[in-house]
Amino acid sequence: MTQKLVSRLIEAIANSIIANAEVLTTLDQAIGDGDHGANMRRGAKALKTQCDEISSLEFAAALKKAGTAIVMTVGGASGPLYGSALLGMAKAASGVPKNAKEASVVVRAGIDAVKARGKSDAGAKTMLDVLVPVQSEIESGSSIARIRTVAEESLEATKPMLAKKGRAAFLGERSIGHADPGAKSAALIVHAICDVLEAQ
Amino acid sequence: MTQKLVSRLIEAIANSIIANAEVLTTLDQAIGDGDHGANMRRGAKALKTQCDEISSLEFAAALKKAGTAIVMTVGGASGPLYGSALLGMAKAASGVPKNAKEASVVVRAGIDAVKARGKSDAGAKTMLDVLVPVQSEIESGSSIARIRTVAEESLEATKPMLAKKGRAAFLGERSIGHADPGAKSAALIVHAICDVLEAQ
Amino acid sequence: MKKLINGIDDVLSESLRGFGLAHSDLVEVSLEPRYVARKAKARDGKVALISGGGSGHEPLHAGFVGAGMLDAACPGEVFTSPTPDQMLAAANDVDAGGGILWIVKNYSGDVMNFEMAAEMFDGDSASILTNDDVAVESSLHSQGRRGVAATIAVEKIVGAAAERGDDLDSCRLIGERVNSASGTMGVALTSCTVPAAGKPTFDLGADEIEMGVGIHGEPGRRREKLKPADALVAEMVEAILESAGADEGSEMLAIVNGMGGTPALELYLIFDAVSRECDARGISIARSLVGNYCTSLEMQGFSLTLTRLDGEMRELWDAPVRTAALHW
Amino acid sequence: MKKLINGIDDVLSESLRGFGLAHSDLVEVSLEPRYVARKAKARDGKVALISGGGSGHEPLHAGFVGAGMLDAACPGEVFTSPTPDQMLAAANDVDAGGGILWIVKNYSGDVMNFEMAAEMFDGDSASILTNDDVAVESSLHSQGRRGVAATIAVEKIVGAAAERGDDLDSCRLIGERVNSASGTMGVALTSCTVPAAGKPTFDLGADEIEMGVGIHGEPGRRREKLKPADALVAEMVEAILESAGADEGSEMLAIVNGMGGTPALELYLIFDAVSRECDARGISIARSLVGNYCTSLEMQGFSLTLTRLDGEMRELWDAPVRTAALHW
Ligand SMILES: Nc1ncnc2c1ncn2[C@@H]1O[C@H](COP(=O)(O)OP(=O)(O)O)[C@@H](O)[C@H]1O
Ligand SMILES: Nc1ncnc2c1ncn2[C@@H]1O[C@H](COP(=O)(O)OP(=O)(O)O)[C@@H](O)[C@H]1O
Ligand SMILES: [Mg+2]
Ligand SMILES: [Mg+2]
Ligand SMILES: [Mg+2]
Ligand SMILES: [Mg+2]
Repeated sequence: MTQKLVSRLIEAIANSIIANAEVLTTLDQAIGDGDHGANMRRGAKALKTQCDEISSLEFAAALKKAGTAIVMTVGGASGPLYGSALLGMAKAASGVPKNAKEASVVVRAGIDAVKARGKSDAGAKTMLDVLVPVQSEIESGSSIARIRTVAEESLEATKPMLAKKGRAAFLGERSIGHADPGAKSAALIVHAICDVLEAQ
Repeated sequence: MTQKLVSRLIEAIANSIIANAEVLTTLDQAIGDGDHGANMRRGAKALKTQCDEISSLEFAAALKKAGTAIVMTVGGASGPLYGSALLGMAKAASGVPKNAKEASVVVRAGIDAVKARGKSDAGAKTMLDVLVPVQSEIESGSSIARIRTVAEESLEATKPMLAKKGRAAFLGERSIGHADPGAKSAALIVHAICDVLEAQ
Repeated sequence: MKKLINGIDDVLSESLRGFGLAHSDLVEVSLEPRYVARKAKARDGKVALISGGGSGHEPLHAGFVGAGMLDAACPGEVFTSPTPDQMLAAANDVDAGGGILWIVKNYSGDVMNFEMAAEMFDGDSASILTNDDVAVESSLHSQGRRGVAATIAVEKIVGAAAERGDDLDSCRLIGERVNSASGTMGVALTSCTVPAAGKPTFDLGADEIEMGVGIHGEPGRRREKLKPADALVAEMVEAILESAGADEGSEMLAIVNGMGGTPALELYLIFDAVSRECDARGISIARSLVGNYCTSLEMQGFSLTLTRLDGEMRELWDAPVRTAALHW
Repeated sequence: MKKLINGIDDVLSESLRGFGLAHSDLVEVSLEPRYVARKAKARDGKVALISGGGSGHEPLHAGFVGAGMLDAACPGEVFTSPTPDQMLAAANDVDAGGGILWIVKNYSGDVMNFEMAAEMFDGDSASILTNDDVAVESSLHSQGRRGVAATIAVEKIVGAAAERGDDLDSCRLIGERVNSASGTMGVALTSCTVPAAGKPTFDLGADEIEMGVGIHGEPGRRREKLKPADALVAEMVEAILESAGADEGSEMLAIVNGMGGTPALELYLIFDAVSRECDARGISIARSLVGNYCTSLEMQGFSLTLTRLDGEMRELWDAPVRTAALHW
């Protein structure tokens, strides 16, 4: 059961990232350094390569292995951040979460790890601006459709924001008007997870 | 008399070169290295600066001073070539040539100096392809109108030629189809001299 | 995109292998994980200096590995910070018992990856964060300034301090002193193109420049019309001195750094302008570098770094160095 | 045209002045007439090496002035050979009684101007004409091949021979030996722009290269589609060895020379490809240079030079050198 779920999640997330790598790059060219697509694709490929090995593990161990793979292959800012998210989730998880409440606790631990690693929080025009509101929806037991909507809305909401963290922060006012690349990759991941859960 | 003529010649030649520097550059960009306009302009400016001094001299001394100015300011291939032409003419001249016959002897000496300096002759797609036929016309006492026509025709005739000397020679077949920049500057000089003589 | 490459995924490995072959007297290159280490091991007890960051800034950092400067460098993908496994492997290789000093340019990716490596490393380590780029000041946001070409001054001067026997903490302190005494500002005439992206990072009009550009092509203070070299230099010197401070009589290290695509002819012309600008302010250039040191792939443009030297810093700058890119 | 300059007519003087300021420990710069001479006078009786040529190829030649290499360099306007007054003034300045050796790249302008200087110079002099560019062979015309990056090998090796006390004729002979043992071929990905011309010397399509390009942007063998680095290198090595000759077991000096606008990342990748290509042919690269040495302003592209080294040439290559651009 865990095995199938983990491998489906890896496939869905990795494929979506690979298919959208160019979109991520274009966003990062506007307000960053143009490598977010390549970075995330590298991580996605590493996950696919290690998919069998990862999905043979217990859920928490799988999260830890996936997090380590991300940390060791992605680099940039997104590598340690998404890696820390998975490692943080691994610490909080025991088995596969049995309900939204349990899931929200694990996800919150991942988000706290991102905040600690990035010394940041929602509002700085980063991936956290998608991850934090999505976690709230999970915590309040929202539907998958609602979670998708919130992911899109909060991605959209990064456009008018002034970046305070990451490379985009160096742009000051000029960061306004563009969606954050990390927020976009976070939204892609949320949708990919939703796809898998809906197909269960 | 000599003084006026020399200063008129310098003004006419230098102004024509300066006005056409871009044309020379464009031709040199096609089959050379794109500096013929700048080179010739530098020489023209030096002549204008030294115009009073040069035209205060006897004809032969004036030619020598002008040749030295060209050699010391132009550089490239055209500097030593046009410089040697003037220095060669200086050696052959005594006073201002009194007729076409005398003029043709002086001009021939200049052309011989170009051939010796450049180890070349007409037919290699260079300035000599204008200078040599023009000298023949002077030698046979042709009219100024005829000399102008020959200058234009022989310039035109460099287009289908395969370059064998100068930078254009490195192009081999690809030099075919473009007029030679040095042939163009030579034609400009011929026309400028004709202008002065016609106005006498 | 026109690049001298084979497959896009092989760019970095092939280039690193070439670097190792060309400088086999000075360095050893590990391709898995990627790092470049000194060939001649440092003496026991020396503090080991490790730097790193995204590739595309060559010779930074691998070109500064060797006696008197870095012990190892960790190159990430182009414009992407390296990963902690690289830093760990490099640290375990070059650790000589005196501890590891991480020299990190202030970008969130570099900071976080080096931080993770430091957490994983079994042994003493400390880090220096360079943040010399005065183009983008920190008031607006919380990221702080970017680390750029003054990192070279830090690596050279701290490298000499480590070589003469300074301990980890002294090395860190002198590095921070150099960083605080430095300011840098860059300008771009053209964009660079990241191989994996395949298209220019930004577009500039035929007569436009990006004043204050970052070394990854990040925007700077503003986009404007190209100005004469003297005017560019005057603005940059003003901005740097305003931030880094310099009184009349200060002795400076000046680095006129090509962004990768700028002819040397122009870089020396810029250095002439910098000299005149400093002269006019009663500031003297005691030491200088002119050339490509901290590049942005094929970008045309340059950065100017001014570091106020004290006696000790100047002495350490002058100490022998033997690397691919600096040698005296 | 985007350049870091002030007035177009001042480019060269300002750049030379900057060069002189940046390297005041090594050279002295004369602006009128223009030449760069060693700061430390050579010992009495040493053959003095003078080179020169159009500017825009920096560090060639001024960057090679100093102990162990050139005594003086005469920079002409951009891509235009210098004038005899420059060469004469330089010769009179650096003449140490051993005679002058003119090192001249084979372009009609350079040849004629140096020839005029030699005619005017009161004293012994001889000259070496470099013509290593195999892209354009001499069969078609009478100009001969172009002199390009092997000139650096000639200047370095002959510089060391002069330093050890070889006389004028021996210096000339060893220079000719180096030149004959060398072949070079270049490729351009983009054009350069001469400041005075204001527009690119040639136009290349977005996916086109000029194979066999000259260092002034002169056309080469043909215009074609960009190929992978390995394919470019294979063709160039083939062309060079065909012309310069090399048997299995030959020891080579390899110069991977950036044209001015090429990232170092790519140059090292090219060096890796060259190493593999030579390995496959049983030829070893005993010495190498990778970097910008004989450039064409901001042109992107590179040239490859291979010089078959004999024992004496290798020893002279290894002899100490102390110039702005080469130092060991
Ligand atoms: N301190 C931080 N906290 C949270 N997210 C961050 C932080 N710094 C960067 N990010 C996220 O990382 C994204 C950029 O990732 P990427 O382009 O892969 O790395 P880099 O910025 O090093 O090139 C940003 O769009 C942003 O969402
Ligand atoms: N050996 C030669 N003999 C005669 N004319 C020559 C020779 N070499 C070059 N030229 C002339 O010089 C012209 C080029 O001059 P210029 O562009 O000023 O110098 P460079 O070729 O050194 O850049 C050519 O177009 C050709 O007419
Ligand atoms: Mg990025
Ligand atoms: Mg020319
Ligand atoms: Mg990055
Ligand atoms: Mg020329």
